Amino acid sequence: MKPEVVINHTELNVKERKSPKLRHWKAFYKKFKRNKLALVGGYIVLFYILLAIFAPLISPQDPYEIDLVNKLQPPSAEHWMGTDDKGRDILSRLLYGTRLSLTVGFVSVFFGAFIGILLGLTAGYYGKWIDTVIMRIVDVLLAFPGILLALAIISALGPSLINVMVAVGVFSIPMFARIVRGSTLSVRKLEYIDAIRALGATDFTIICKHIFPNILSPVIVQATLRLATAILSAAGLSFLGLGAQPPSPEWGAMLSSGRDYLFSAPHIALFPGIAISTLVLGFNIFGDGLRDALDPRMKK
Amino acid sequence: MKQDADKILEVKNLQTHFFTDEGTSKAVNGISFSLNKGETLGIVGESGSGKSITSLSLLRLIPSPPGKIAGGSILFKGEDLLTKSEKQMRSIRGNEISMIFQEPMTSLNPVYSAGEQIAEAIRLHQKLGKKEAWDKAVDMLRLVGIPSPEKRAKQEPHELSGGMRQRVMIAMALACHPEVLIADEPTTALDVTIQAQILELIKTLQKDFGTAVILITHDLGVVYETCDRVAVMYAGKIVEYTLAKEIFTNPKHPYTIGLLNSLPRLDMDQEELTTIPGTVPSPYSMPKGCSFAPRCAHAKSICEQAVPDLQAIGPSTEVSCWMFTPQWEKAYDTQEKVGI
Amino acid sequence: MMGVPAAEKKVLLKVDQLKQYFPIKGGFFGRTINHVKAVDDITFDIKQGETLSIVGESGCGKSTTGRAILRLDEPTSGSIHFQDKDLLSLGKKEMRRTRKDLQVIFQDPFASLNPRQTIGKILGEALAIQNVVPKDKRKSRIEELLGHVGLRPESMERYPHEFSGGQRQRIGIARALAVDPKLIICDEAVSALDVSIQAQVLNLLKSLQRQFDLTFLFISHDLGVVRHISDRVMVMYLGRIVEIADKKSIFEQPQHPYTRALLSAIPVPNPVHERERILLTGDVPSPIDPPNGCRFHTRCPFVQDICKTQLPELKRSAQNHQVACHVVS
Amino acid sequence: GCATEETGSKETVEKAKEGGTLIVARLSDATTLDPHFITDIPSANVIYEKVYQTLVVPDKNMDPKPLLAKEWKQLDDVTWEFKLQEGVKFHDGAPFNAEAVKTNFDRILDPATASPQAGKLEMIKEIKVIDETTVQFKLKYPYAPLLSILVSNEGSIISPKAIKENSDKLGQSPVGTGPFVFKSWKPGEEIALSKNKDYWGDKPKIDGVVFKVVPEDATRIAMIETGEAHVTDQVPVTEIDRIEASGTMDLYRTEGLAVEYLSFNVKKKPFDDVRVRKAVAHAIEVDSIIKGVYNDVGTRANSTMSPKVFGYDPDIKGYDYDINESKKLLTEAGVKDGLEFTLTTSDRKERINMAEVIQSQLKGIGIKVKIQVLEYGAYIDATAKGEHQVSIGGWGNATGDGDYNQFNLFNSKSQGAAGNSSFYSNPEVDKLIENARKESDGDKRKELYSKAQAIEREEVPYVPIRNYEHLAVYGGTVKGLWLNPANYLMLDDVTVK
Amino acid sequence: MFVFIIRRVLQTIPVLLGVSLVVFLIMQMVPGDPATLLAGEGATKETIESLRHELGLDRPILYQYVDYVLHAVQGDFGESLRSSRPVLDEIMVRLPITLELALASIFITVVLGMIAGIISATKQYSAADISIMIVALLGISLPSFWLGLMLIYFFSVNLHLFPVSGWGTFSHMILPAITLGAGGAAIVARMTRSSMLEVVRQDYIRTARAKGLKEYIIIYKHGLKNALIPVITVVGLQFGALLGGTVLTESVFAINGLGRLIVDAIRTRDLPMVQGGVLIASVIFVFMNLAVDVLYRYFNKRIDLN
Ligand SMILES: Nc1ncnc2c1ncn2[C@@H]1O[C@H](COP(=O)(O)OP(=O)(O)OP(=O)(O)O)[C@@H](O)[C@H]1O
Ligand SMILES: Nc1ncnc2c1ncn2[C@@H]1O[C@H](COP(=O)(O)OP(=O)(O)OP(=O)(O)O)[C@@H](O)[C@H]1O
Ligand SMILES: [Mg+2]
Ligand SMILES: [Mg+2]
Repeated sequence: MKPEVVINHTELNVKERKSPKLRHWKAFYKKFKRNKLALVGGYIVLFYILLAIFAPLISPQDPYEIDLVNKLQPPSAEHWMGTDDKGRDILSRLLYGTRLSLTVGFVSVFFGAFIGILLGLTAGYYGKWIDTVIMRIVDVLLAFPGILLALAIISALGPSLINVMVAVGVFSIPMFARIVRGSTLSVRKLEYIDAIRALGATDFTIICKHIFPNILSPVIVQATLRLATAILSAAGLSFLGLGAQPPSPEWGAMLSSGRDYLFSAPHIALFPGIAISTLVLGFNIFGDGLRDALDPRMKK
Repeated sequence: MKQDADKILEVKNLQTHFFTDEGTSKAVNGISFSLNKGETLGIVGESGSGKSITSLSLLRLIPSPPGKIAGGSILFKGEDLLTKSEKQMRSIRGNEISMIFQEPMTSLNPVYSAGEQIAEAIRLHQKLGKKEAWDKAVDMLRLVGIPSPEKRAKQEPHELSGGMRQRVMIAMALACHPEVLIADEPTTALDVTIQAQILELIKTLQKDFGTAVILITHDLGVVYETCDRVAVMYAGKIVEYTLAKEIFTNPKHPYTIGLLNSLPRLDMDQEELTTIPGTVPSPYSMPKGCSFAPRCAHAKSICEQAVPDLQAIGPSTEVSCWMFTPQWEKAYDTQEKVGI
Repeated sequence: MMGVPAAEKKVLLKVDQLKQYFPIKGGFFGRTINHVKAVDDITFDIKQGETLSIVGESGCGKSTTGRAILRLDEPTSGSIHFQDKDLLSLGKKEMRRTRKDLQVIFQDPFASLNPRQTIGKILGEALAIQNVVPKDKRKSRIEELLGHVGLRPESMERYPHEFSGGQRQRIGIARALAVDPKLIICDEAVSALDVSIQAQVLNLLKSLQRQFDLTFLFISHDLGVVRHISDRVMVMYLGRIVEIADKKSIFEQPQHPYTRALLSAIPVPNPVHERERILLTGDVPSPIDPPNGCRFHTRCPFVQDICKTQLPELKRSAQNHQVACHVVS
Repeated sequence: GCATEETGSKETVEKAKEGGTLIVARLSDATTLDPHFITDIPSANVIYEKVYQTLVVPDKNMDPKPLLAKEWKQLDDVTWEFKLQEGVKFHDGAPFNAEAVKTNFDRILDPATASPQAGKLEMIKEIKVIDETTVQFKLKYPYAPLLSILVSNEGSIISPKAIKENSDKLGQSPVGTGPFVFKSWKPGEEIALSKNKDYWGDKPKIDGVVFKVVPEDATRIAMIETGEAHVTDQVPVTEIDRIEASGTMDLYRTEGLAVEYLSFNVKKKPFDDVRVRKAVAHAIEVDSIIKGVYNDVGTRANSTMSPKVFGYDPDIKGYDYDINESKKLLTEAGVKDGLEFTLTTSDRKERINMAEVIQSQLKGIGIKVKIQVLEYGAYIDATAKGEHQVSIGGWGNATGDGDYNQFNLFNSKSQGAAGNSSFYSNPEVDKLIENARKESDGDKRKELYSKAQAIEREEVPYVPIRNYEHLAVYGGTVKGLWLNPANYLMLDDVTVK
Repeated sequence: MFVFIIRRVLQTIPVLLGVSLVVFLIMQMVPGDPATLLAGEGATKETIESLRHELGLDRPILYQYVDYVLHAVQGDFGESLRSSRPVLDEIMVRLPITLELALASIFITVVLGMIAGIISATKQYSAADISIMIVALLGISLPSFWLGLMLIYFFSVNLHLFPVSGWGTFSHMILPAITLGAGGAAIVARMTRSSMLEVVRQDYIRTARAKGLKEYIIIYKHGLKNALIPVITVVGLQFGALLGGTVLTESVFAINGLGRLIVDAIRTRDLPMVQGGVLIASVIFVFMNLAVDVLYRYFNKRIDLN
């Protein structure tokens, strides 16, 4: 390997630099911005996050207000997306549901990532039998069909949004553990890790300060992609009747309640379906864009 | 340089640019040289000086986008390769002009056996059957000194050592008896003892087939031992173009001199090496004048204002430096030099 | 260097019968079925203030030796005495403290700095880990260090990718210097650099050595560089030392056939110095199954029967010159 | 079943076409086909009055009619005598006679058999064979609803030969006397029956029946729509409009025997206070639940017994929707600062919907309801252990007799898993229920049940919500189908084109 | 290679033990008692108790587990608590169906995904590329049960092209396989595309060009085989996800598969059935992964077998 990037020291002016961190992010953003599709994904995600934050302000109606007289209304001026089987305003429910679905996504992925990272870092850094044991445990998790794991967890703990998050989180652990372990193995081989070890740093310092930040970008990418999966999984669990507790307007639950009216009142399933799909789509292309922007090899 | 009837390849003012987000990188910025039948031309220069891009340009293999041959001409046996169709180029590549790449480890396809990869080129250009091509491939392996070539031909690259892989590359390149062989740092990744074997091999084969060779390297020692003529590149340009022996006894360009002085010598003890201060300029922000001027101890203001042309200053020597021009005497000294 | 008799100098590091075998897992239960004998029983020492170079072909165990000394990998057996302390018997904590005296500079200037830390952070961390200077003085110490390696103080705020290869290597050197080490292991510290930059770094290393009375273990495969920087040279082949001698002695009277081939293989841009080249045939055998007897016998032009069965010992052949060869001795 | 009576009768007039296989799409597979071990109606539905027959059979109003028994009379308080049909043969050729009847009841009562249904027949002391076609049931104590037990699935008569030869296999391959012969069972997929060519009565008009397992509601309906299946008897109420609008599907509706209710755990605060229970009962607008959640499938329930069940008292009414009364009661009970409770339900869609509507109704008077949906197994567990505060439950009735409701839901002995999820206990009610069991005079029994129901209404351990109505969807080619009130598909007269 | 396979097979033993222990523990934790559920409505305490005894549920928990494992090792997975049929028999009825479904979907996943991916990669930034990638993204984002019901609605109910439910014939397989395979196909398409684009940048592709080979030979001969390596891994992982996904698809299309069996068994707390089902599913998963690894190693010789 030979130096490719040769920057003339003298040309870099001290004045024009502010915070080095900031420039780092700016460069990243510049690269990311160039990927139009990824940007669209980012905007979709941002859009939903805003919806979630401002749901109470922009919801036209009370999402919980049951009005059995006006149930199953098709979209109209009053109910832009119609009403559901209990006469609740679907738009309002969707808006409130954004919070739940995003929370499910974020919390479960965070949970899965946290444990996955912990396992992956330990396995990758220490290697040997620790690695073997951890990876076998991960294998068990992986071999255990995910939906069954979820079923089991939810049967054990009762169906609630929190348990859905736990369940969905648990089955993203193996993914994270594997990715983190892989990256840890490759980062651990880097010379600067040896250099810092040669300086006498403790394992803890090395893992936290040097390995962790450098495995973060694949983890972030994986997390955005996992977010999409998590939202879909939660919806799948709702379909099996294991999801959020009524009357909470979780999207998967809404979608699944709409399946009874798939033929008679398709709008009930359609709108949550579109919401899920677009959000998942958003996360997916956002994640892809992140990957490209964070991947040094993809600089073009 | 004097006109030569044996001239097989002539490059004139070749320019290859990369259009990237950071800007335009003039990786090869107007270079001219020529190659005679059977001779070996060395191209030396530091990393990033444009050696590989030059060689890839010759075969029109520049990754595009972002790269593009922006100008000049490449006359191969009198015809300009830049005007040829892609199909015509394909019949030239691997057949009349072949190439050995810098990285023997990654330049072979990991999923096909060595023999297959050699035979592929033979079948393509010599229209031989599967069997004949294979036999020929085995012959080629034997020729490049691989023991028990029948067995080795069936092995895949990962089963071969670095030296052997490079020999497979050479066999592949020479399989169709090309008239020009471009070897891009064929030994950089190898150990000295293996390097010696490979260079020896190229020399022998060159003699046997009468192939003209362009040998790209950053090792001046290799040039000295293998080449007839040499072009020294700096920042996308040829700064000195001369006979190989000449460059060691009588270097002209300040950069060439600096380079030679930077080398730790095996024949004498030095307490301190002479260095060239500073670093190579970024390809995205080349100085206006001579690209070596910021590091040149002799630079005058003229050096920073205009790019010197490559000019003949002797029967077989061309240099691109204001020092060897009539303007030099009139030019003013520049301000103090920058260090690192 | 030759001016001071070697005997008068204190031995700083003594490596004794060092072996480093890397297990190869296999078989039904992932048992160890074989070993890569990366370093196989080597003994040498380094004296205070000198530069010992290790040369040899790729994979012969140069880096492994360096890493074993630093205990970046735990050696299989042998002992390493540093200033009369047996490094291999030190506890984890004590070893961390001792690391202050042993530093390393790696080959790859791009991989050896954490891309996410500024130069200031990198150096600051080095100071913090060994707590060599109090917190409030660290900044000025970093500036001082950068000065030693010829970088400007402003560099502190920059990230590694903003530097050229040569500059990065200087940062690596500054980091190694930060803890006032006694011994620095330079593993191919200049191999990745262009010649013009390489010369700058070599000069820097030499001047720092003089300035701080440093001891270098210099690993390289570039004999030109080795000749320039070393006091003594150790030639390795397939995990073993084949020759170890003073620089002058080894370059002028190489004894081992491998050393001779190695020296002759270097292309030299020197019109007056024509040499006869000893061309070797074949490739380096695998360290998993090294050949019996002399490791070099498969490629040796002077091979004899004894070489195929008996491992030659490292024997003194002249003052400050040891060689392991049946034919020569 | 007055509403749809025509469906059945009209078709019998028309000359029905014979042949063809009826395909029934159903939610789940049977667990076993041994009537002595079956504990759920969906399993029983496969064989009941199809492969197996009972001594007496209920008609559309759940009145017992002769089947394998030609006639019967009660000799005294504890002795019943049955005259059996002659010339009936089991599918395996064994003759049907008094001995066969005895063998069956002996088997179910034998502790070694470990039949989960043994408890229901626990009052039988002995079966006495009088002659080939006469059999006597001797009871331990007077038990009036005996016939209602005999009409139900547990009363199915299995071939004595099969019982003797391979009792263990009966769960997989039933052998009875019915109009259909068991053909095959692919677990999880389908069960096939074929026409019994030697049937002793009127032979069925179709060649066979296949029960296919199709768990997804929408898929089942789609199958009827495309003609892939002919009938499904598990119809989501949400599909009614679509089915009725469809040209290819028809809907069959019949009143059922089951009821749905809210059950208070009277052992737990604040529902140990009858005023709180009453307050909640007053605050639930039942009619809007039946219309809004159930699409008017089923009727408002006044008691935890459906009107079709013996012992139902039409004079007993449910609580009015009266918010003021409700508030007043709450104040009296001292829970002015807002009542809060958890409503537990199983994961059945309609029940969840009901829970949501109740939640919204109670919110109107400031009662905060938290809904807890439990997966069925967990739900059963929670309610059986009394971990719930209020739950939504339902009680089926396979016999059509009031005892089945009263004893299981209200008797102290039935607390928990046996049915009394309110953990209600009132010695007076216990006594009434137990006496009604023994009373053989129908009118007196009714009186006893009326008394019990009146007390139960006052003490409100349950808030009755809905009387079931059973639905079946069938394709246009199917004629002559009916469901009995216990939700059994009756196929005697069915034809498929 | 052989030793590698044997070793991996042996390594599955602790994994399977782990799986069975997890299943067992979870089923112990899950509220709900199989005996109560089996006894049905209105069962008395006595009935339930005797049923518990009958089913052996009154034995100490550890004893139950060890007993189970000891029997399972001998191939005896016990009897279903519910149907009292041997668990293995019940599983063997469903296993082929689920495997067929999974394989059909994997087929769709691989064929559709790779073709789309290759077209996309070779025509980078063309209209075809962009539309394929958009469809692929949609494929990932559609909840599979929704897709399934929609397919039924359009292709079965409206167009009468395919049967709504069941299994056995080719036409039965199409909709479920698409439902199950769509997400995977999308992932594979994207993976193939990026992997192809990555491979095309490799040095050996340049070597192939320097030989004068035609572009399509370069892509298909030199590119594809190498690009497949990461795709195989994805397909392997996808197969795992697919096994989990069968539950929903089987339920929508009324396919009598293993997924549904397990879910039903969980709902009825039929422990031996859950154990057996999950173990078999895990075995399939593990072996599928092994197959993937073997393939991976076959394609990627650079990986040391050790
Ligand atoms: N794909 C590319 N995109 C942008 N710039 C490129 C690309 N390839 C090469 N360059 C630039 O072209 C210049 C010349 O590169 P080239 O590979 O020819 O150098 P070289 O002399 O062969 O160096 P080395 O000794 O390291 O092989 C460099 O500045 C490099 O940054
Ligand atoms: N961690 C390890 N596990 C297994 N084998 C190893 C390990 N580290 C090094 N080796 C092997 O040990 C041998 C010696 O390696 P080492 O890195 O010491 O060689 P080197 O002389 O430094 O070569 P180079 O000049 O290429 O750096 C090689 O065959 C290498 O493959
Ligand atoms: Mg190059
Ligand atoms: Mg090394």
